Amino acid sequence: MSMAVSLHDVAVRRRGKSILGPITTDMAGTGFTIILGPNGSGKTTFLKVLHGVERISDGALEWSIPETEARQAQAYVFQSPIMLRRSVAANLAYPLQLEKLGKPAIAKRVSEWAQRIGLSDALDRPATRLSGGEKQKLAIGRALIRQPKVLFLDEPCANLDGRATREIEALLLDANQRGTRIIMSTHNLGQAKRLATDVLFLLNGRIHERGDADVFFAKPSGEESAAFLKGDIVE
Amino acid sequence: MSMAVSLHDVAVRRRGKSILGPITTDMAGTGFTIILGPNGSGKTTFLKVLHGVERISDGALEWSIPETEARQAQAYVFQSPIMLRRSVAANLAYPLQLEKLGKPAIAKRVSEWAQRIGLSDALDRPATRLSGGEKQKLAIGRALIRQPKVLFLDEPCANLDGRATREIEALLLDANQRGTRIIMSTHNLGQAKRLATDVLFLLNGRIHERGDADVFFAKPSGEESAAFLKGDIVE
Amino acid sequence: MNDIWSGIEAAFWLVITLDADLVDITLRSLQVSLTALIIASAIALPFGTWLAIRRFRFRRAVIATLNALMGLPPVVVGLIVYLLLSRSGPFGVLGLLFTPTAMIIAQVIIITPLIASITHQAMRELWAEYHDLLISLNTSKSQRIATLIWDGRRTLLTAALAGFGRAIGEVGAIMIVGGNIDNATRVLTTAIALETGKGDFALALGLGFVLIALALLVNFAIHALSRTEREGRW
Amino acid sequence: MNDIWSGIEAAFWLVITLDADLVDITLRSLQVSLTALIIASAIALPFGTWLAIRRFRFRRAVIATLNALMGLPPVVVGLIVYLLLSRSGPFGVLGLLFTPTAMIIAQVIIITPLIASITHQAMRELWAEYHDLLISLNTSKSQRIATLIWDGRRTLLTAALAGFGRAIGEVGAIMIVGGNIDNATRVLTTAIALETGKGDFALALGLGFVLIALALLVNFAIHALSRTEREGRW
Amino acid sequence: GTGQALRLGQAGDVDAILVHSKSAEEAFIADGYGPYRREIMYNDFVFIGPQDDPAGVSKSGNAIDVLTRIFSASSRFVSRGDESGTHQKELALWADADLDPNEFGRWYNAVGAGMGASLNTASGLNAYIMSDRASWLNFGNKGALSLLYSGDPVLFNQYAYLPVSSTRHAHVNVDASEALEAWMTSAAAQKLIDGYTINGETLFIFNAKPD
Ligand SMILES: Nc1ncnc2c1ncn2[C@@H]1O[C@H](COP(=O)(O)OP(=O)(O)OP(=O)(O)O)[C@@H](O)[C@H]1O
Ligand SMILES: Nc1ncnc2c1ncn2[C@@H]1O[C@H](COP(=O)(O)OP(=O)(O)OP(=O)(O)O)[C@@H](O)[C@H]1O
Ligand SMILES: [Mg+2]
Ligand SMILES: [Mg+2]
Repeated sequence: MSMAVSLHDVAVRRRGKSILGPITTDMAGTGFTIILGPNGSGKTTFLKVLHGVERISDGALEWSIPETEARQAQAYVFQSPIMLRRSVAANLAYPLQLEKLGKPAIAKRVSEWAQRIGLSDALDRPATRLSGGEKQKLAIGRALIRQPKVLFLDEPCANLDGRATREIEALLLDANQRGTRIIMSTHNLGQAKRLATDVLFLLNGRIHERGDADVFFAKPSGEESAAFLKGDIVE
Repeated sequence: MSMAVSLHDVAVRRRGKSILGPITTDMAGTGFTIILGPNGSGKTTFLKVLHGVERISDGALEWSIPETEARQAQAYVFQSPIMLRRSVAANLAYPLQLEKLGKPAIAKRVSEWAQRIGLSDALDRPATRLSGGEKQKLAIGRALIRQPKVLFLDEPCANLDGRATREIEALLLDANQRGTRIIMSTHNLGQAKRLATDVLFLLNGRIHERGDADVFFAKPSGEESAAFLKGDIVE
Repeated sequence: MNDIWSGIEAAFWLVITLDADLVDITLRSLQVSLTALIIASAIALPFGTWLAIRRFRFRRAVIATLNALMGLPPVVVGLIVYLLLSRSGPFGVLGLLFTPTAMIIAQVIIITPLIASITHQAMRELWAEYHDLLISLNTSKSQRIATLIWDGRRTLLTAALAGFGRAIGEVGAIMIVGGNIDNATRVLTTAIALETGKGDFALALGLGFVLIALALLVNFAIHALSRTEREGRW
Repeated sequence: MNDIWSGIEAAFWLVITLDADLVDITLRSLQVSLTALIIASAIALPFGTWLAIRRFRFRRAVIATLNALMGLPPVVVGLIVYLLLSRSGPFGVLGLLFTPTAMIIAQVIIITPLIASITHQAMRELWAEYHDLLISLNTSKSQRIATLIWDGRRTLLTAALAGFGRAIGEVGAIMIVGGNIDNATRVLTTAIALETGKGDFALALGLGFVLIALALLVNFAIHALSRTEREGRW
Repeated sequence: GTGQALRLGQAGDVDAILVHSKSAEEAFIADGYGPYRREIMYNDFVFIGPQDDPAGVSKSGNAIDVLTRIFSASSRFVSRGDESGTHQKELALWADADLDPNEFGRWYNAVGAGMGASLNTASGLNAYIMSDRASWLNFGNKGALSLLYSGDPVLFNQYAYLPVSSTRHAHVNVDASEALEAWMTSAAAQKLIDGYTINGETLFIFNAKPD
């Protein structure tokens, strides 16, 4: 079962200032969408709107399946990781506890995922005391542990070293291959090229360009996206 | 006047676990030192120890000038930016207010630096509502506004887009040329190569290798540093 | 000043000799206040937390009212409870007037708004931190409340202790609904009021110091217990 | 129940006719409690904040004691203040007994620990957030305290309102040090206690409802004022 | 109560006191806190109880009889229990009846409170209580209670005026205290006191001897 979402004239305004939209678009399929755009262009806001944690001021957003089901099947990795004030293990277990899984099943999944994200040694440590990169890994593990149908990631590798980045990328590609729809923002163009099946380029809160990854990276149609890819000034 | 710091058997332990050290080293001169190392290797802890915000469990740290003077002449950009619950302008003004500068002087410096970090349009916005990248830029501006003699930065460009990264790099190089000693951690090897005069490679809380940037990047002496530079597994 | 000294002396002798009456009223004080605290916390902690996570039309008005209710004059609470429980009142048949139960009811009414207000304030910060995550994980209202209370339990200590403090030191309401009946509803505070009325300030102060010592004891015990949890902030 | 209705009726008539006595004691209540609140806040806000930012040997003990002091029984506070201010006491020459000043002193003692405790709890979170930055900027102790109080002013509202609530509803202490003297130290709560003693429940309740209305008014006013600051969390 | 008033006088926090407990007053003077006591007026104590009067108090011949009937019926009784003038009077009466409240069962409630609060308790418990007439007549929460017995001369309750000694407390405002005493013993005061009625009942009888 694939989930699709369609946005119609969605806009977000805060304090009278428009920070996103109006955006009209569809996201379907099982691809790996990368959101690109300069700082403050609205990537985080766009991801949060899709996920339903950011209130929209205008327009409508609709999932192809009933809303409660849609929400249950999603997970999100926030730009600055949110740690529960508990141990690493308890953070990983939390989403499973919400689903009322049995204790042994939870323990098994937790140790499995701690392994995958490389935090097996840290299970008893308070999550709030982890290093920046460790927090990001934990947040990614906690999002993947429920095996979501749709996964949103907001610059998940910003604080990761080379090895961790590659390991996380492998995890994400693996999940994607198993059918998880991934929508992710990043400033790391190399990463974007490695992962994306399609790209969405945001500028000033609007979708400026959208297309298949190959095409976008080879020959961006807009001037601004081309400049952005070159790391140039984008106004 | 140049400031030097010497560490003698400095160690940091938390909950019985050693997370840094023992480290014995000197940092002098006016160079641009880049701290490298995998996630959890102790980069943040090391920077905080140097700056004096992390309590050391063992050993001694000494500045070449009296401590109060040394502390007054430093600034720090934290890995996850700490925003005062005030407007962007008030955040920039805060360090200057502490020094009891006159209002007009403050206003001038604030608008100047807002310009440099590209947040002129955001001066009245609450700092806590900025986007991830905007927060990082603000934190960097707030650190530079007092024109410190020593500047610590902990992955300051992790959430910045290409253009902002280059602009910040230019600001940092400029400050360094004017005599500010910079000690910065990053996971972006490209950035490290662009900026470093010397490199310090941390592993498991210890200094594993240290040397001039040219030499380090061209021919790292340790196996682990070589592997790290290739993005390989480092244990 | 002499009186204060003789008060301390009186407290000393009361405690040293383990005066039977004193033990009796002290235990009753503890029983009434701790029961009231438990009931009030069971109401106020979830309610205060709920207020922190819920946005609704009259939220600000509810919060302002709650804050105002912290100023409920104990005498008025006592009166209303008296009227409700009195023979001619709606709950008269229960025969609760002038029993410890009546005193507990009055204290619950007095301390619940206080605990709920402090809880609400403490939980707002934690909710701001957890908001996105808990919404993202599609938690139910009650799961959110439970998570916040659990992870914020250390900060909620102040709320509970403020409630306990207010309960253990309160006299106006329990005097009216309890009646300060010897061997039945006399507690430390009503005994203090009685001795004050008699002009026996030394004994009154002595009982007062016992009460303060009791409050200190309870607080230190709770702090010591919460310390056995591992150190540091989560 | 009838009594409660006649209480509401009494409150209605008292307010409608702007009864001169009522206006007088209401204003005195406000004056005493607000003055006590201002003085107590001036002590407790910096002190509670200081406790949040300072690590020292007996920190936990001080905090536990402060929390325990929230349970200071008003009657005991009243007694001690009485003994200190009494003619034969150390401050007798000041002639403060049975004046509003004496009542303010007693209330300050009662509400300062409450405000300080809540402040401490609220400021701990903010300090955890600001800690590294303020240390890094090499701020002085007083600059840290000032910054925390200013940036946390919205959360400190609850602390101040809890203190106000406790002060405005308090009767045990001010009865002893103020003496409930007509036209001099009679306030709403002591008047309520007086009417209760007379068994005039309607009037007592009426005054009680006026008091509650007053507390509501003050709270709504403060909330409205703090709302004029721009919306949202900082 | 009387005890607290005496304490205020001892400390010199008031210039004069008006109380009703002869033995305590005499001790106050013997200890030098006041130069003399002057009787001003008296009222009387009355027995209050449930309208249906289960102990049959209204049929009593004298105060002792009232207490004996309450004791025999073990009817609920509320005692001030605060060593006030009223409480001491009540204890003296029990002693006269050869009964010891310390041995009474749960029907005897020593509430340790002022007259008003005790009356509220009695009203809530529907119990017997001894009160001074003024408090009873002023009392608003009568509930099912009514006045059942009064009139025995042993129930008379003398109020006395005691100025606070100015040799002990130099700051005492003697002029004001004397002026008040003069007024309280004057014909004008007599008229006011004797003329003060509630529901047509006289509460106090002026008995100050003129200078
Ligand atoms: N609540 C708010 N009030 C006012 N402005 C807001 C609010 N939330 C976001 N903004 C502004 O909206 C713009 C878009 O923010 P958003 O976080 O979506 O950017 P982004 O693309 O994720 O940037 P970055 O790459 O820096 O993370 C920013 O300029 C931000 O300052
Ligand atoms: N207070 C603490 N208690 C326990 N462990 C801690 C504490 N602070 C840090 N650590 C641990 O010490 C190690 C070093 O942390 P540090 O933050 O210095 O790493 P880092 O090199 O900055 O990593 P990153 O690149 O992920 O930011 C980590 O494994 C971290 O979990
Ligand atoms: Mg973002
Ligand atoms: Mg780090």
